[in-house]
Amino acid sequence: MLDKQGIAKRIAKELRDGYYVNLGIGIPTLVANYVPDEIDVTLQSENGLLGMGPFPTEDEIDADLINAGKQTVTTLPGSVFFDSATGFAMIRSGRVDLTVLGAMEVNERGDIANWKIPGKMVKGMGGAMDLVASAQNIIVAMQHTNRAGESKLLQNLSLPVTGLGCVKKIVTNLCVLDVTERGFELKELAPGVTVEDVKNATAGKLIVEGDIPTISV
Amino acid sequence: MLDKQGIAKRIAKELRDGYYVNLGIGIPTLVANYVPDEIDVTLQSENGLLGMGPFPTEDEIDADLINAGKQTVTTLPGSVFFDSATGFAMIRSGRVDLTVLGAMEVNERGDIANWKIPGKMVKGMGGAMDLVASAQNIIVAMQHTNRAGESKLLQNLSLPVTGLGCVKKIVTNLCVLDVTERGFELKELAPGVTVEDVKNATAGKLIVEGDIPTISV
Amino acid sequence: MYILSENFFLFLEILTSQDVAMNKVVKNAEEAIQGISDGMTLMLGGFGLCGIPENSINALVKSKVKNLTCISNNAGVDDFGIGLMLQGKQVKKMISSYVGENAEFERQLLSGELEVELLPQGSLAERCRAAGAGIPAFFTPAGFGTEVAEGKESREFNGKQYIMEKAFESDYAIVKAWKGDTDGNLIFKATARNFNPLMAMAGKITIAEVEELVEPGELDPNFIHTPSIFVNRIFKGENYEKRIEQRTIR
Amino acid sequence: MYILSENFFLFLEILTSQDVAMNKVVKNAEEAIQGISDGMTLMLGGFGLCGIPENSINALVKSKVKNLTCISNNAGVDDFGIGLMLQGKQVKKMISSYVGENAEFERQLLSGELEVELLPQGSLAERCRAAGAGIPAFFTPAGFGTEVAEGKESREFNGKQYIMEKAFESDYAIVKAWKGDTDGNLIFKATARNFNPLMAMAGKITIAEVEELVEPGELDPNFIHTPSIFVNRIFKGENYEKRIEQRTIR
Repeated sequence: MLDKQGIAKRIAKELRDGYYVNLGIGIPTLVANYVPDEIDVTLQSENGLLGMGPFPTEDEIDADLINAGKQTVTTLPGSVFFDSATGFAMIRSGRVDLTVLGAMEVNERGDIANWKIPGKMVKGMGGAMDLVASAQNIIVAMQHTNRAGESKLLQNLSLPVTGLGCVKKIVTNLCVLDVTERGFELKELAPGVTVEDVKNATAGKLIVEGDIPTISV
Repeated sequence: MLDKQGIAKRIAKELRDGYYVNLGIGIPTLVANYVPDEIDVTLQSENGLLGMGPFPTEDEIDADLINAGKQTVTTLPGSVFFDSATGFAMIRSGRVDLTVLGAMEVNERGDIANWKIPGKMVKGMGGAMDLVASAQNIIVAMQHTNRAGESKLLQNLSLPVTGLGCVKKIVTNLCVLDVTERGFELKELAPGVTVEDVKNATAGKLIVEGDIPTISV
Repeated sequence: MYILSENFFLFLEILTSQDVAMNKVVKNAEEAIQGISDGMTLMLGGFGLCGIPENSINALVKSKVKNLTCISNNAGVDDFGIGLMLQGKQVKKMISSYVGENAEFERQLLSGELEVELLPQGSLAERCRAAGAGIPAFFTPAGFGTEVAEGKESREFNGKQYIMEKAFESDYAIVKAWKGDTDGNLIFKATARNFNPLMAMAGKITIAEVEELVEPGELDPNFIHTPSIFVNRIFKGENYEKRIEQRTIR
Repeated sequence: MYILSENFFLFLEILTSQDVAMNKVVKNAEEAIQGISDGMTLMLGGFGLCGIPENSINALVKSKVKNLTCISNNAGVDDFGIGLMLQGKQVKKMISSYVGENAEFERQLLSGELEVELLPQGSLAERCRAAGAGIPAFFTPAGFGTEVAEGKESREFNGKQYIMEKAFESDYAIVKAWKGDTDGNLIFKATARNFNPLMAMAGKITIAEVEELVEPGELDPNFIHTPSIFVNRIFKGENYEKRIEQRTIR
C-alpha cells in the first residue's frame, strides 16, 4: 500500500525536464516535494502565477500572492503573474504538459467525476472542468476506494461528470493503472498489494496481462 | 466650400470633453488639430496606443512608437500601450466614443464603402471593418464627389461594402448631413454653397427641410 | 504624407493641462457606487479574498441595495467580502465557479433564498474578457458533456467537442487595483490581478478602487494592465484588510 | 491544512540552480528556425515594419524554404521584412489585413503567383489570440455583410449581426520582443508590441528573438507581457535596423 506521500512520489516519476505542471489540491500538491534532482519543472497556478515557489516564511507572507488553492506562496526567479483568462488560455491551448488532480470516481473510458455529490452542498468546479477538458496528459491521484470501502474505479460514473474521456493514468494507494480503450490496465502494484487485492477493489473492467511489477518509489 | 482643414474643423465641433476618439488616415487625422480649448479628448490608435501625442521632434523619433497610419508619434502623460487584440477590444466593446473616417461611397442607409475598388490593386481593409461594425458614433469625412465629379452619396453602393448601416453623420466639402431612416438629411451648408449645389452633387435621396444654417467653424 | 499643423502643439498643451480633468476621480466608495440600484448585475473582481474591492463592497453593504446578481469567482467568507452582502440578503443570484467557503451562502442556497449558477473558472474568466472585447460568444471545451452544457449549443471543431458560452452582460464592474492614475489606468499586484482586469473591460460602467492614486504620467505606459478607456470611476480605497484564507508558511 | 515537507526546500534549490536549464535558448536565428520546412504556415509578428522579427526573417530568406503560408498583418516593403521573402518567391499565400506598401507583392498577386486572404485587422488579432487561448471559434461583428463574411456562418446576438471566425492554425509563430529571459518570458516595447504577444501564444512552436536576453529573475514578474510557457525557443537578435515607414516629425 502507498500512503499519500507514496502516491505523490510515484507520480513525480512521470515528470520530465522542462515540464509545465498544474497540481490540484490535496495529494497532487505533494508531488512538488518529490521532483527528481536532475530535472526542472515549472508549476502553474491558473489564478495567475507561473513558477510557483514554496510557502513563504512568516516575514515573506503577502496576501496578494496566493495559489489556486488560496494558499500563500512565493515566487522564484523567472516567475510571472497574469490574469485568470491568460491562466486558462495556457491550459486550454495545451501548453501545460502535465495535470495532476484528485477524483471521486473514474470510469473505464477515462471519464472523471470530482466536483459534485448530489444531496450535498455543491461547492463548485473551480478550474477542474477547464483542466480536464483541455489537458493532454492527466494523471489522477486518489485512494482506490471511498470511505465506505466502495471502488472509485467504475464501469459507469454514479456522480455528475466533470469531463469525458480525459484520464490517461491513475495512481492509487494500491496500484498504477493506464486507462485505454480496453479498460483499466494494471501496470504496477504497490508494495504488499496483490493482483487479487486490486481486482477486489476495482468495479470497472480491469485488464491484467503478464507479470505486474512492483512500484518503485 | 470647405477645404480639408475646414471639414476637420467642423468635425472637431462634435468632440465632447472626455471623449476617446479614433481618427482614420487623411482628413480625419486633421481633426486632432482643432480640438476646442475647453475640452480634453484622448486619441486611440488601434495598433496599440491610447493617448497619442504629436509627431516627435527629430531627437524624439522612436521606430518602436508609431500610430495606425505607421507614422512616428509620441506619448503624453497618461498614455498606455497594449497589444492589437486589446486595441480592437476597446473598439468592438464600444469604448471609443467617436470614430472619424474617410469613405469612397456612402448610401442612404448608412452603408459605407472605403476599402476596395474592383480592378485596382486591393490594399486591404486594415482596421476599417472592425471600426465601422462596432462604433456607435461614426462620422465620415470626405469630398462630396469623386475625382470624376460623381456623387459619393448614393442610393446604392457601387463599390464593395465595408460595413452596413453604420454611418450617422457625414461632413463633406459642401455640407453636413445626418443619415436617418429617411435618407441624407441636410443639416448645414458650407459657406457659399446652396441647397441646389448639394442636390446636384447628391445621387442618393436628399431631405431638405426648413432653413438650412451655414456651417460655422 | 501630410504634416500636422502647428495647432497640434496647442492640442498638446490642452491634453497636458491640469485645468482639464476627465472627472473620473470620485471621493470615496459611497460616491463610486452611485447609480447601482436594486436588481442590477454586478461584476466583482478578486479570487477568494485576494484582490477584492473591499471598500466598494462595504459601501454596497451600507447602501442596502438588493436583488443583485453578482458575477464573482467566489462568494467571500461569512464575515468578509461578498459574504457581507449575503448576510445583508442583498444578493438574489451568484454566478461563480467555487463557493465553498461560506456557511451563510449554503444556508440561503438550501432555503431557496439564493440562486447560484456555477461555471468553470476558465469560462467565467473568458466570458468577462469576451464582454470587454465585444465578442458576443465563443466556444470552449470546458464543461462539454456535463451539467454545465445543458441548454448550451455544442459543436465539433477539428474532432473535438466544444460548447458555446456567451459574453456576460453586467451593469457595473467593480475592481480593485494596486495603483491607478486619475485617467483610469490600472496596475495590479501579483495574483491579486486575477479577474480584475477582465472585469474592468466588461462593465457597462467600471469602478476601480486603488491603493495608490497617482497623476497621469507616473505609471510607465508600457506596463499598465488595464488601459484607462475601460475605467469610468476611480478612487483611493482606505484601510485595506487583505484577509488571508489559507495562511500557509514554511 | 497541510504543510509541505522540508523536501520543498530541496525543490526550491533545484529550480534556482544554474545547472538545470530549460534549453530554450538557441544561438541565433539559423538555429531558431530549424524545422521550418516547405509548405508550413508561419505567424510573423509586427505591424508594418514595427516590431518585426528581422533576424528570423533574414534567416528564412537564406534558408530558401518555400511554399509558405504567412499570417502577418502586413507584408513588409519591397526590400525589407516579409518583402524579402516575397522577392525570394518563398510565400505561397499571405493572410493579412493590409498589404499596400509592396510593389513585388502586387506583381505576384496580379500574375497569380501569390494568393492573398484579407481579413479585418481586429479579426486577425483575435484569431491569433483565440488560437493561443484554446478557443476554436468566436463571433465578431467585423465584416458582416461584406466579402469577408462569404462562406462564414453569421448569427444574431442581442439584435446585432455577427460572423463566426476561427482560431488560426500555424506551425510556427515568430515574434520579436524587446527583452526576454532565458526561461522565455517576454517584454515588448511601446507599439512594437502589436501582434507579437498574440502570435507568441498561438504557435505550435513559438520562436522569440529579443534585443536583450537576461537571466530569470531580472524581469519583474508583475510586468511581463508574454509568460514563458508560450515560448519554445529564444535568442538574442543582432543588428536591428528598425526601419521607419512614415518618418513624421513636428
